[in-house]
Amino acid sequence: SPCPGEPISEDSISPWNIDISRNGPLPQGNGTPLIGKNIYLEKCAACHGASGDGFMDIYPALRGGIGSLATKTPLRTVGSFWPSPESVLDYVRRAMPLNAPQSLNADDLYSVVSYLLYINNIIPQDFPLNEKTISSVKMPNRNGFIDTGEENGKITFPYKEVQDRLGNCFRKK
Amino acid sequence: SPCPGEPISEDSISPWNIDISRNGPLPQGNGTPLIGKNIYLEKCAACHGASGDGFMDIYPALRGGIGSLATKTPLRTVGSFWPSPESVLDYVRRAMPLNAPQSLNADDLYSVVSYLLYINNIIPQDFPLNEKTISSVKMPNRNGFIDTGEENGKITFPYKEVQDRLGNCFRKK
Amino acid sequence: GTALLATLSQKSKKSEAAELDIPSWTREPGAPILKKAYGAPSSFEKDVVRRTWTKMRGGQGSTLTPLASLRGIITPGGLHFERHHAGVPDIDPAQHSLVVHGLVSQPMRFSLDDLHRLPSVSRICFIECSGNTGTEWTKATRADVQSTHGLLSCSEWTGVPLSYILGETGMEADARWVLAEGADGAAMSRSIPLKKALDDVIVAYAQNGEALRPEQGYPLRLICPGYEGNMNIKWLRRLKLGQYPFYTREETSKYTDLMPDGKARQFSFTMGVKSVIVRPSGGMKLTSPGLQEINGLAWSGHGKITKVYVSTDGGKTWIAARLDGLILDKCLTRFTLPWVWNGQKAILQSKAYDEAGNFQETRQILHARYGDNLYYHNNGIQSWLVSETGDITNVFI
Amino acid sequence: GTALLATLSQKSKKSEAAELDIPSWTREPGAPILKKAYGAPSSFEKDVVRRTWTKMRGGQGSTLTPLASLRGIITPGGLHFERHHAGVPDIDPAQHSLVVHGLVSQPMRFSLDDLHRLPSVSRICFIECSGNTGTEWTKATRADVQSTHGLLSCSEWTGVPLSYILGETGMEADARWVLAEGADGAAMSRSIPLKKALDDVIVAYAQNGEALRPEQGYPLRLICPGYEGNMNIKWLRRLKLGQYPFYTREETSKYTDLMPDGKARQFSFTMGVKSVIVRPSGGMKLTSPGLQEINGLAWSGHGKITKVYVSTDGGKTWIAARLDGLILDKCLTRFTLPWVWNGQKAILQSKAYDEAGNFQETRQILHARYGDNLYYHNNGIQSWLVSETGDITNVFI
Ligand code: HEC
Ligand code: HEC
Ligand SMILES: [Ca+2]
Ligand SMILES: [Ca+2]
Ligand SMILES: [Ca+2]
Ligand SMILES: [Ca+2]
Ligand SMILES: [Ca+2]
Ligand SMILES: [Ca+2]
Ligand SMILES: [Co+2]
Ligand SMILES: [Co+2]
Repeated sequence: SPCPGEPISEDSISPWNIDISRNGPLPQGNGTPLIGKNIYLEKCAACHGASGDGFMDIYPALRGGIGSLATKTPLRTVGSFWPSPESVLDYVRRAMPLNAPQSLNADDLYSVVSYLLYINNIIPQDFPLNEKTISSVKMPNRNGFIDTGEENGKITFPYKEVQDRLGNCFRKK
Repeated sequence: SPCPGEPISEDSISPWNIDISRNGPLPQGNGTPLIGKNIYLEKCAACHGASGDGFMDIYPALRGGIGSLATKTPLRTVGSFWPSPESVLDYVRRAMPLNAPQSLNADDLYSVVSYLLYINNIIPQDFPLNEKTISSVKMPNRNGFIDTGEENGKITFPYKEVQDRLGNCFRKK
Repeated sequence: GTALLATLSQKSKKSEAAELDIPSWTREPGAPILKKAYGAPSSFEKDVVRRTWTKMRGGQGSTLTPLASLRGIITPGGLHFERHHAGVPDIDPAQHSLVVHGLVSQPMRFSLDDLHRLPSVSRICFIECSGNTGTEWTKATRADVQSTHGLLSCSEWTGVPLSYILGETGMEADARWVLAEGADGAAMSRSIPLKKALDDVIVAYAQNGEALRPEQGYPLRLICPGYEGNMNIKWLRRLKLGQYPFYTREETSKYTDLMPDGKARQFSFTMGVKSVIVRPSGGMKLTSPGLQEINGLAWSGHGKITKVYVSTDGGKTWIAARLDGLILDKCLTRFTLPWVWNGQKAILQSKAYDEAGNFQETRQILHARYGDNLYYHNNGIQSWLVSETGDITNVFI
Repeated sequence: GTALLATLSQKSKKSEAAELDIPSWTREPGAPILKKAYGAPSSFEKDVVRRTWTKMRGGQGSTLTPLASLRGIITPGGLHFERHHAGVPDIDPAQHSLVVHGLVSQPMRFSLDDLHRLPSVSRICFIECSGNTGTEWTKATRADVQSTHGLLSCSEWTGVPLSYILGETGMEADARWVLAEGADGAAMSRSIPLKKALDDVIVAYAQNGEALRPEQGYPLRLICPGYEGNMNIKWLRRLKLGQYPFYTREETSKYTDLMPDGKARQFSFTMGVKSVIVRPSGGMKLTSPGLQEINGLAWSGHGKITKVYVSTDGGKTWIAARLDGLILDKCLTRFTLPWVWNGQKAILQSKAYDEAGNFQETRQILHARYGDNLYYHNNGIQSWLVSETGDITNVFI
């Protein structure tokens, strides 16, 4: 092809399009802590411990630490530190379980993450976590972050340079 | 010691002080082509050939080529190209035989080099080559080199920079 | 035999009257050419290697560059520090591609060959993990500079400016952020401000002249000059343009900076101005008084280094060091200073300044300002104590 | 899979409608950290290695840098070309030293530790064997750029300026030349003008950040920026100051330039201004018309590169290329130019200019000027013929 690269449809990309965030669309699925507990015990507890307290400095604790952030021994966990449940869904979907990343289906994902929220006393054990209910989840540290503003400022596209070097392959915005 | 490096005497350096050149002192020793022939056959001929004509592109010829330099097939050898016998002594002492460099004593060195000169018809087979007679050897190509002059020009010592950085370790010239 | 660059080792004793030996390697031919079609360091340098403090957990962890043994500004590929979250994937470049989508005019996929056909740029810049020297935030914990500062390396990177790639895909007017994602088992992901992406970010396929090393993201890595190491996404497979940051784990749970009030600074990207003396440094021993070279590295994510001052008395007096060789934007800069050690106690420190007007402060001042829990982005002044015996240790000042 | 940087390989076929695969390396953890304490390239890059044309004779010969696969200006240590006359010695640095004597005030001996205590400098510069492209002097003989131009590499070198060492030993007023000698089995030796020695010559102990590689002279090498490769004496053990050149074999029988009248130019040290297109280049194949990058290297022993022109029509018309990244004194300089290949026959050439006012001429012109027998110091213009099928070959113009 005259221009390097091939057009591709968003549909084709979907197996890679795995990010989940508070500003983006959510996967369709549903789960409760009750179901999530079994998944947790089967797929997570070996590393993170039966109760989610982690293992030494090796496997992080997934519960506890709420109220510890301003102390001399802050414990940063899903419960105490993570600002939004979407980020937990995102991370667990892409990276956990460590030995088999990207192996959880959407229901299992909602289930096991709802279980993590449950053991942090954020939701009750029968809470159905899904793309609708997630907005009602209130993370304890949701207001705990201060934006440095480093990303702000004028966005400048180097028009002339790109035009010079891409020629006809330059797609005007 | 406060300054990096140790003073050393020229005497101590003598085992490393192996260079021989037309402008420097020569090793004391003596040899003739007749003696040199045996050394050559024992230590050199296996690579450079019994008659000194070398072997393919692998081992260089040590004789021949006189008069060939301005032709389409120049043959550069000790006979046709090397400008001075001191350079041959220098090179053979430091680098030959390839499998045992720096193994020849001074007499053997004078002998084997005289043999190379002999097979190029530069000296007769009973010529005693030594630090006295060497000046009478006339290499065919002794006037064959044109100095580019690249090395000429003012020699500037970066006095201030060296003084700044060596401090008391700077030895004024 | 001791490694040439491994330590300030004991000087070998010389009897000055004796004649020099002619060693075996001068009396016989050495190894043939092409013994190694791809070469390796001398066996006498076997101690100059990456090391780790990570407790064993497979691919999750980091290794440290042996800074005390390195010279100049280039880190050889084999010694570049590592930080992986799911190990080092062994990617077949023919099976790999980069997808660019989201708020673009035309989503596109680029093979390696496609990227090689696009215009390339090369630049030298450092990568520092924002956890580098985190262990030294509140006290001196580790003995040597590999352990304190070794999450730092510098390479020549070559690839395609991200702005050219976005020139091919086009962009929507509301795009503000770029999600960058790896093809490793952690699918490591970070949000990059579009402002930065269009400024100097590169989709790199080469490092120090050759293809990226597997540990550095072979076959593709995002290079975000001056930003914390983690944002230079390795094994890059996907770039997605969006209006908002993506709030990935590595910019919420991790790489945010906890302040005394329990709030955490988020999107702290740029690595601050910093420097460290690497020779002499912790764990070395000076064996005789006299002329030495004090030699170190300075760098800033904000631009070029303008000055480095060195103190040998724990910060009472400062002397301007010489900046050696290249002084480049967001790049390691080497500084040197001749020093005559008088055999007395000394405390060696360095303090760097950058062109954006930043300078390095003592750990003490930073610690007082940010509290106990910051950990990331520690750019405090490092102090090495030289004792009267010449032994050098890490001290907290 | 094909090597990432080895060739302009066939684009992998993509079915654009199908969904992307999730490869195995995304679904499982990769190799643990510190699997290699000293890293190595990906196994997919196994073809990016040094190669040789030397007929087998042990340590005497040369290997060639795979220029077509390299980017930027740094040559990784493992790929630096080799030229040895008695193989690669395996030197114990604790047993090695540098002796400086002759017309000095005080002969001295320096251990490696001594040299590390002296003030250091780092600089990036190329080393080119003056026999590089010698085979191409009168006709096009070799198929690819590794074989034609591969006796060329570029590294960051660190060490002590020779002027500082001579500052310690002092010099006699009549000193004009320095003999530099190696500790290898060839005791390789060359005469360096004292003018050069005091200008920018370095006694180097490090290369690209780490200790010199054995093939590059571990533990010490003389670096004479811009001079023919052979003068950068490896395994350096001795420097002797004298009033006259020493007329060693490598400046009489070899590395002198034979002219048509049978006279030979002697002491031709400086490598002329030169350039070569490395991508696309001989042996590669363009697989589709469209946007390409023309990418090459330019260098001069006389100083900085000022301009590089590129022709795609065998020298009829010339376009200024972009000089990429750093433009340094006596250093490789990368040039790039976007090019739309229209699927027709093309002849690619590059022509470099330096700050001393030199420029590169066609091989034909040089050949007419210097005759058949010169061989060394060939800095003619290289031509690559692109056929209508996209195959690229070496042609003599
Ligand atoms: C084989 C070991 C292992 C298994 C099994 C495992 N994890 Fe993990 N997990 C880890 C390690 C190690 C980390 C830290 C990774 C890092 O820092 O890059 C981690 C990190 C996490 C974190 C992030 C913690 C934080 O605060 O940043 C979450 C959440 C998590 N795991 C959830 C899970 C869930 C849910 C499962 C099962 C579905 C699971 N893990 C299975 C080892 C494991
Ligand atoms: C094991 C093989 C071998 C042996 C034995 C050997 N040589 Fe050589 N010789 C070579 C090779 C190979 C070269 C080329 C070396 C190079 O180019 O660096 C050479 C080069 C020379 C040259 C330089 C030729 C030129 O014109 O530049 C001379 C002179 C020479 N040898 C003399 C001798 C003498 C005298 C001996 C014996 C005392 C000897 N050689 C033994 C392999 C050998
Ligand atoms: Ca295309
Ligand atoms: Ca913001
Ligand atoms: Ca001393
Ligand atoms: Ca002269
Ligand atoms: Ca941060
Ligand atoms: Ca020459
Ligand atoms: Co990091
Ligand atoms: Co050479």
